[in-house]
Amino acid sequence: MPVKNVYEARIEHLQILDEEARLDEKLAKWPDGRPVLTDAEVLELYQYMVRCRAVDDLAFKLQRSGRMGTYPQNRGQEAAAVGAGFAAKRGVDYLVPCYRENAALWMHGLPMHYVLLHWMGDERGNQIPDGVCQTPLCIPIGTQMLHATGIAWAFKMRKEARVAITFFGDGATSEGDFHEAMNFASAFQVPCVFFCQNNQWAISVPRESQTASETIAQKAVAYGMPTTQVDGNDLFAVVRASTDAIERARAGGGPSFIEAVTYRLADHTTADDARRYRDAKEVEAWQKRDPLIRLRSYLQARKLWDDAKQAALDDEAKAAATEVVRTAEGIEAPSTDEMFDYTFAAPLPAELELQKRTLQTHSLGQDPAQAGLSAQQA
Amino acid sequence: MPVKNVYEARIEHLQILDEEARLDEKLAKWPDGRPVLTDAEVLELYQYMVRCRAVDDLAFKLQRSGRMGTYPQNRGQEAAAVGAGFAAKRGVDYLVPCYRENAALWMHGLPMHYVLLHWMGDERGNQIPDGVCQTPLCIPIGTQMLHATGIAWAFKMRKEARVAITFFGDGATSEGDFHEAMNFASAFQVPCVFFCQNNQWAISVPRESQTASETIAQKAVAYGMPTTQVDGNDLFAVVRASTDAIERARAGGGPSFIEAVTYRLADHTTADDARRYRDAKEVEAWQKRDPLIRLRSYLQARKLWDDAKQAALDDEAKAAATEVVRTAEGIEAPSTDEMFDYTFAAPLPAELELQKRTLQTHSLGQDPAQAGLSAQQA
Amino acid sequence: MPLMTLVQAINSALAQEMERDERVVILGEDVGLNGGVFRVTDGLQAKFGPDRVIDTPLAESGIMGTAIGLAMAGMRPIPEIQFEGFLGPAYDQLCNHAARYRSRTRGAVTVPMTVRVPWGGGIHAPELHSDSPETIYVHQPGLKVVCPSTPYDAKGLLLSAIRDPDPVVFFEPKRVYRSFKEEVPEEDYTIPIGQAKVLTEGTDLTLVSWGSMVFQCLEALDTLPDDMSVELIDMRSLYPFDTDAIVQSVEKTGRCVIVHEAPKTCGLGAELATVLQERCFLHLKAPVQRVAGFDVMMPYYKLELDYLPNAQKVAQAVGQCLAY
Amino acid sequence: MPLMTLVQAINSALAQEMERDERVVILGEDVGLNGGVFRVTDGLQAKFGPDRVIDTPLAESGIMGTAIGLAMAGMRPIPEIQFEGFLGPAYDQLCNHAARYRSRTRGAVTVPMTVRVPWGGGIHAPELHSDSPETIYVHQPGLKVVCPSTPYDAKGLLLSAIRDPDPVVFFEPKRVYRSFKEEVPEEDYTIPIGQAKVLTEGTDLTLVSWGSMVFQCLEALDTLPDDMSVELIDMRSLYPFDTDAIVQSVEKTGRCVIVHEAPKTCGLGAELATVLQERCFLHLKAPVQRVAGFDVMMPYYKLELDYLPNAQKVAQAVGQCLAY
Ligand SMILES: Cc1ncc(C[n+]2csc(CCOP(=O)(O)OP(=O)(O)O)c2C)c(N)n1
Ligand SMILES: Cc1ncc(C[n+]2csc(CCOP(=O)(O)OP(=O)(O)O)c2C)c(N)n1
Ligand SMILES: [Mg+2]
Ligand SMILES: [Mg+2]
Repeated sequence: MPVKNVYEARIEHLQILDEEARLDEKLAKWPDGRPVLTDAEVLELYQYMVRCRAVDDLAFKLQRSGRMGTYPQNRGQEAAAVGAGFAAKRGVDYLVPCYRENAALWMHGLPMHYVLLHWMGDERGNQIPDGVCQTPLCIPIGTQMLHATGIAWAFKMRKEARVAITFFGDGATSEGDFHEAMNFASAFQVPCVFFCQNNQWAISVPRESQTASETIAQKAVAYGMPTTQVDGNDLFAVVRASTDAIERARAGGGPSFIEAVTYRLADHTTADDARRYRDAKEVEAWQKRDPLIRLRSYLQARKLWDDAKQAALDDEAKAAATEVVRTAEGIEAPSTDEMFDYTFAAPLPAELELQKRTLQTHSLGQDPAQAGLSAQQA
Repeated sequence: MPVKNVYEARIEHLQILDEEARLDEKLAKWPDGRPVLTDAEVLELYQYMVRCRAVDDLAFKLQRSGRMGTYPQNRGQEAAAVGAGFAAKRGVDYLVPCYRENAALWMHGLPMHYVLLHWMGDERGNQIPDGVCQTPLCIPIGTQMLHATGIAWAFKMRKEARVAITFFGDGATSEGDFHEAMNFASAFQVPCVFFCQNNQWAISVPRESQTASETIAQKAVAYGMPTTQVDGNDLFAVVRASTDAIERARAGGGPSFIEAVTYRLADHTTADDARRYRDAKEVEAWQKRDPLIRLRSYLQARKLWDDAKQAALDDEAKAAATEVVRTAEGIEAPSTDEMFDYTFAAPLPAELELQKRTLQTHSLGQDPAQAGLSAQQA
Repeated sequence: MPLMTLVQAINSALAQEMERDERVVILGEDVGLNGGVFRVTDGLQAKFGPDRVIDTPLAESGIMGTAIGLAMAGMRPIPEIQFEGFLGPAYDQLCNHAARYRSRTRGAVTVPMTVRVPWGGGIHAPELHSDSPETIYVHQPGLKVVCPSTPYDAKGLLLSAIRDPDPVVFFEPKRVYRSFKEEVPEEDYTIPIGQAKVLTEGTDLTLVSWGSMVFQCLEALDTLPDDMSVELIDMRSLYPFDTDAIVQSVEKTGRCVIVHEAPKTCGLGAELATVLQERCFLHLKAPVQRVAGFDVMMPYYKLELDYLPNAQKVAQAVGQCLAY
Repeated sequence: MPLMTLVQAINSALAQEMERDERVVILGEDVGLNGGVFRVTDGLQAKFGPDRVIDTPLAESGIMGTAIGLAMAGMRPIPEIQFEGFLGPAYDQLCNHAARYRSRTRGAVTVPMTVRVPWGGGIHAPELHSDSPETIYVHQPGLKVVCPSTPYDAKGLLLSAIRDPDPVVFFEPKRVYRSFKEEVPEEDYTIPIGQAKVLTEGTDLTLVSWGSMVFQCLEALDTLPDDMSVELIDMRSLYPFDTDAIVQSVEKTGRCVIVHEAPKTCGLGAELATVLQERCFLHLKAPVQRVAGFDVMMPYYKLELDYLPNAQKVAQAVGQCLAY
């Protein structure tokens, strides 16, 4: 047969809790009948999302009042972050984030004020505590997936039943490093999950202009990697797909790709004004699909939630957020020494030690003895 | 429907002249009944391939006798190069090669000795003559496809009915730049054809280790780009697929991808010894699929060719190859000036002019006046 | 003459050249409808259309590499890299391809393009948004590198860069994008690449800088005693740089302090200092001094002002160099 | 003690350290069955298996970036980049990530890895196979850079590099990979990063170099009149470099010539010259001189010997510097 098919691919889209908050009962259960999420879990995750949003809102205000630098809001993407975070095992699996999945980082043990500290221009916000398995926020787009691949590879080499999960946006899939990370991960079958938050925009560039592919999910076809598209504002779908991918990886089944279709409800960052480039109507339509609203409707319909509970939660969340900010702002300013001390492990090279001690780069301003000038010259 | 298909892809493999040199009569004709290749064309291309192989063989010997540096043989891949070169319009379409498609470059007007000159360590081998539409051989792997995309983009901007076709190996598809070139080409629908010579090896790394995808062709799925796999040792299949892709691009249909499945019959380069890493049996099997043998069988079966003609052609090809070598070797050594003169368009920056004139970088060795030293200092 | 900020001057040069030369196209991330994250290309897409002011996918090597192709095929592309830190992914295309095509094809294939890059620290930006990587591009044969510090120079140098037959890296000191306005002619004018500018004349010491550090130097001058006569030179072009200008000045003053943001070790300051000791050896009354960034990662913004040279450090170095 | 070439010494260090430390893995293009295109990793895959000596896909950023991940997760990866020219695509991962992780996480995340890179010209290789890009990595805070010129130094420095808690770029002067053998101990020994080596002592002039240029310097010494007493220093480590060694020498000799392959402008020679004029100003009897590559693209091989500094040029510079 001179024309024959040598390959076929099909991309599925998974939705369990639809826009009207109706649950697909069948998909909400694993094949063995266990629920993908128990009521208690849904309740817990919902409250978590609300608390995260409260910090997000407050962070925005902090920036506006000049108490923090640029900040990228997570608003609208909480179900994706929380769902993936829930699917990964805290203290075991490794999170390799971008900057729009605060909720997952916090769930996995990063003190909440760390993220604020980062955006306050303080590296100590990246000083991941011992036992917290994650890398710091990554500002250069698309670069961290290679690190995730390497981390997962180390797990495989050491035969540890651990998985790395890395987060990135739709825009990040255009970078060459994304391609190389996907290819390495698949070629070496490492336990890595690639979780794309397709929030439809990369600053001002819409998803359709970013790439001509019909879906982001199909990019994994290039690497022969299992891939799926999920409704990223549907907590159930995210948890199910992420759990599938993570547990397959843990069991030695190699990497997977997940495209979570979601939306960035806020500006790109506080330095951005999205009204310049996107339609109010589009934003409005997505407001209605806000994952918090959807989950609340679901819980209320199931009588697990009511307005009074919500009011109490909102108050509590606001208070907690204020406390997070207080903690971040209460940390004393970093000392200049920090700038030097972490350039290399101690001891520092002599020249750097001299720069640190004298806070000078010009040799006349440096300690004469150290600068190699004899007394007579100094 | 909570699980729905959002995308489907299918990769076809095209073969017209099979391993036994049997022609698929139907596919050997375009839908309108015209032949993909007339007998005269097949004869011409066959002779061309033989002549190219003669130069290739001689180049190998040149290296072995110390008259040339490292050289990458094209042996076994002539049908792919000649077929794609034939499909592109000389003087109109732009070739953006790697280093294993000499035949295509020569067909499009590059004097044959240029390629030898290049491998003799002489930049003048890259000094593409006016009117020859191609870029020079590209040694850094995977980098030239972006240039092809840019060239094609310029054609589109200026509304010229021209196409860029870029060649690269299976290994090159692993580089990030490949990904970015494919994505840009598709996002902007530029008239560019990506022609991958999958010769099964990237130096010592076999195709299966290079990437976990079942085919190379499916990599184009990531960009929503039309893609096909062809038997790269089948001149008819290569011409048909390339013509399709090039003419679609010319008509405004955007970029395409072609995976030509072929085999590197020789070592990677003259600096390589493939016996270290690949099985003699594998090579033997592919020897039988040598595109020159297949085409000759076809022509002989059709009584268009015989042993006498072959003997005459071999003699002629050898003589011509010797002439090409003579031309390359007859070119006088480059002058040191060349090193400087093409760093920038004239006039050179003063410091560079000084380096050129004095052939020195140390200021004491440079012309004192120019070096800014007063007479008394010099 | 209208008053313009650096941003406005660059925008005006771009608009003017696009008007004049239809081969000029702008491409980069968010340069279109959004006008660039610093609004440098504001309004240009509305004026010239999305085929000439092009929002690209998020891929710097892609931007640089396709710009090379465009240039090879006769266009005059102006790729924008959103922040200097993101030149990293484009390093290979810029240094190993754009810079070399003319030489490796002995003039047959050339790459006339201008790479615009917001550059330098001091704006409270996140990581990799405040670096000063000029040295590595100056070190790369085949590239020209400019870094104007004022609106007037920016327009004149940008027009030269776009019309240059070779690739030019155009660094824009973002810290002074909007910090002041000055008179900038509406009409077309160019400033030749390779010429420094003497900002203040002096006889005792030569102060050399570029980019936003020029303003730290100016501030330092204000704090110096009146009897110190300092000549301040803004390099403006980093490759080729104006050897004559600094040599002439140092032959006169015998002392020199060089100020730059980039880490000290192997910064461009080292090259300038070396050239000065090579060419003005017998004139030098003190070692050429550098006031530069420390040899550490550009810190996040809480410490960025501790990292960056400032007027006080410059003044101190000047004082010590004069006292040597 | 066995006699070894540079290639053998590196191979022996790799084998020894893989034996000693199971966290060590090698990854790169063709490093496995093929033993690397220079056979530096020959036999290692046979010995340690394909899970520790790993052939990767053809992607340098991928090699560097996954090596970073491996290092972060507790391994001690040794990525090989096949030729220094192909560091280009890995530039971003190396300089913007590997070099910065310790600092940006205040020590929480570190990247102990050794990037092995065949380096330099003189072997008649194709384009982008003969560059000398050390300066840009020396300029990058957070990286250590070494470039041994002899088998003995190579083994000792490589073992130091692998055990270093931070990323080290290990440049291997391929021109002398096999040019001679010397005695190299079988046992484990290290040479501290940051120490230069005095090859010949002298009192009239200090000659400073690294990599294969050291041998051009040695050759030059042979041609000099007997009454010229030259001290030759092999830097070995390029960052941190041994300031004390060169300062002490130049305080004694008062004259210095620095020799390197990389283009002159903004090469490491400029940094060393600047440090010398800063620190030995009153001792200098002549300007510090550089004999370096020209500020042009490393030419294809017909002209590479015209590009590269050689013994004759070095001798001439030494003579002129002494006559100053
Ligand atoms: C390598 C690099 N290039 C450019 C930027 C500037 N930049 C910051 S965020 C962004 C868009 C990111 O889009 P996406 O990946 O979709 O993530 P999102 O912000 O939408 O979550 C850009 C271009 C960057 N940070 N890094
Ligand atoms: C960027 C880069 N990395 C590494 C190399 C070294 N190298 C030269 S050819 C080659 C293999 C290329 O394989 P492929 O793309 O399949 O082309 P082929 O040689 O098989 O035609 C490698 C690794 C290079 N030239 N460029
Ligand atoms: Mg996005
Ligand atoms: Mg191949």
